[in-house]
Amino acid sequence: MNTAAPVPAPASLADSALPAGGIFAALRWSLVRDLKVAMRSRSELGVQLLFYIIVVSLFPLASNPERTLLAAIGPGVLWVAALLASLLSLPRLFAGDYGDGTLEQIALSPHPLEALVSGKILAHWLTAGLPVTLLAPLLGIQYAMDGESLAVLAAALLIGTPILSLLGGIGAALTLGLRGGGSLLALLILPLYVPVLIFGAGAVEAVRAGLGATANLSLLGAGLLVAMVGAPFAAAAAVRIALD
Amino acid sequence: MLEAHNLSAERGATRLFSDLSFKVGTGEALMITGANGTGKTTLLRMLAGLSAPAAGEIRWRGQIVKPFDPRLRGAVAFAGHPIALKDELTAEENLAAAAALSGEPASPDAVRSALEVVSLSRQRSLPARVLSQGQRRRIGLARLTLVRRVLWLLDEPVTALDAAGTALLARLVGEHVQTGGLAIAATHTPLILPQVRLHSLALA
Amino acid sequence: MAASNKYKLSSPAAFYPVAGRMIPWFGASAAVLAAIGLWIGLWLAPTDFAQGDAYRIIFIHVPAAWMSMFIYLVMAFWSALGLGFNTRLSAMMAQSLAPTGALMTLIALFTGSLWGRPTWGTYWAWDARMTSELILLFLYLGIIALRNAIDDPRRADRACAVLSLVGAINVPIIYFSVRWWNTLHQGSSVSLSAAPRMAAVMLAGMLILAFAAWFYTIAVALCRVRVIMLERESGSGWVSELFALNIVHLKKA
Amino acid sequence: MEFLAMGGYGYYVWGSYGMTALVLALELVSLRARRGRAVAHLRAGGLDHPAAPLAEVLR
Repeated sequence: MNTAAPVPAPASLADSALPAGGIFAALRWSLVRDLKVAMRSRSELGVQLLFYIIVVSLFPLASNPERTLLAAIGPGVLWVAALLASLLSLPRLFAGDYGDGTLEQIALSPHPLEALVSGKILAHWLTAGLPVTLLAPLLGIQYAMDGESLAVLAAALLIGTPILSLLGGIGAALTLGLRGGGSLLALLILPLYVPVLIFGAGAVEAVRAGLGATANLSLLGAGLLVAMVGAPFAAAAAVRIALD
Repeated sequence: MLEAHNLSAERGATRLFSDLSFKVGTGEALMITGANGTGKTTLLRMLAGLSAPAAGEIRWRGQIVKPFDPRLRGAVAFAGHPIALKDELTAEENLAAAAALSGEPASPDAVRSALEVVSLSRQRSLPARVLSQGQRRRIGLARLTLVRRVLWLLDEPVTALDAAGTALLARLVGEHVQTGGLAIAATHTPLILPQVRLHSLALA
Repeated sequence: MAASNKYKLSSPAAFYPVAGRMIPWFGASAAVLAAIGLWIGLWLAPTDFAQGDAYRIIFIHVPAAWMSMFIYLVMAFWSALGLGFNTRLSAMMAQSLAPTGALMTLIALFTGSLWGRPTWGTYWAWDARMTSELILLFLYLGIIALRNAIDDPRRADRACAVLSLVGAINVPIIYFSVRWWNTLHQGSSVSLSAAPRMAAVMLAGMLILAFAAWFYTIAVALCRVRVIMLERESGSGWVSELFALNIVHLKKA
Repeated sequence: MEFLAMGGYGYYVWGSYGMTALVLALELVSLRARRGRAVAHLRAGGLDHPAAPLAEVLR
């Protein structure tokens, strides 16, 4: 029928050695794979970005679009909408893999699960957080925000949205396969988003009040570093718990 | 050498099985049979290190292994239910990803020859979404030949396979076991494995 | 293996009777301390010249606020123990504390707003501490919701443990960021901490009531952990043995 | 009765203490009810699903 099957010499890896390339190979694997999968369903990304635009455009309709009022609520609206957009796209992080059985293979890989999860979270940020960060200043113009606050808004979002993906990753893993996953995820994660919201929106407020946003941005930066170190471990633990 | 000592498992408050002990040495295969809901899949997932037993312990090469133990992760190839394929990726991309995930990236022609073994080379660049259950099961087999692992854990490997597929499965498992591998399968229809020391375990 | 650790306190079977014996002691001391505390708060403490008698609400509000934070940390402690050593009992202790912690937060919130009405003229003034209490309530409700969403007790224990540990790390960050946000916008004029200067008798009243609340929490948590054991260990021998005895006893009476 | 008036703030003070007592009482009552359900469930043989045949349960 076909040539004799190549008889695989059953060599197993040295018992607990990390495979070649260590954590960066693992991070790159899940990053590239998740981006490829995301690109194959690009329309879904577009819809989630549209969600952000629509939510932001709703608020002026709900209040009188008088410029000074809009400028005052602008940062808050753009930030809360960024939180909701991140929340909306979190199920994509693990639920697909959980459903089709690939999450088991990822958890059973000799590569460290923490690095594989970090790659997935980075892919989520690139497809959800980054587009929102690039879009927010454009929408800020709708809110009569001046150039300087738009710049600070973009900077705060650039530092803040990765934290949203990192914390969100923990919540997404905890609620894998549960009933009412979406709203449960919101209840679990939004309280943890509060500090990011406060310092993120606060940065723009501080600039408008002339205080300068360095304090807020540096606190956000510190938050990002802590989240980058801690969140992958919590998310990996949550994945293992979900697979039990 | 994989040993299980008085394993027991629970689902909710009901006990699935208890005090289960068996040994599988290199060059041996174990067929686990039993009606639905007797815990075949639960047992396989425990051996793979995905879930912890309610009681008892599992030893791999003489050492006790806990869930997600690195030693076990380096040695196990787990073919569970459903087959781990991303619908968006093509058959070739799925296999290449699986090989890289296993820590030993495979060259494109190694992937192609693996697909050839399971006679799916024509479907090489089709997204997994459009493949039939039988074809997806064959990609699972191709992954077993590509990702070299000592311990094969197969959950209902025969489902959706046609006669040729089942014969191919039996041949691959036979060759794997004869060249010093181990294989444990949970299955309803027993696999005919010539010249292989076969144990069987029925879960009541 | 099961018989030997039956008498080790960490096994539910051994802990069930021990908890049963401790409950009346904690319940009684909670009642006594509460009586003393209330007597101080409502009778002994002098009327405050600025807020009149409205300030007496702090004798309930402040201990409840302390307890809501303290119970969360104790819950995180038991969760860490349960996650680290895989002991079912510590996970059950964490599970038994969550509802009482949420209730303490609720008490802190509505006593705070009832106290805010006469002092600032509104039931809710986005005061730093009250806002943080509100977020703490969401954290509690998140854990309780996650607990109810997962059927398998083992996964529920471990998932809630991870969530309460992540939450415990975030609680100080939330309190700091809310305080920062509050001072940035309202300054410290509108803040609950502008309570009247702390006469010794008031501090004593609050401390006594805080301990009363703590003993109450222990008593309720022990009661609840026993019920959780009955719910979860119904399969194991010691529960049916426990109730088989009761049934026989009932028949004889 | 001056004690009850609480210097005119009676509504707020007694409101707070009353609500607290109510909430704690509710917690104790619900705990007792939960224990009752658990014990009844055990007495009924401790099966997860009711022992009665499904038809009877669905009626």
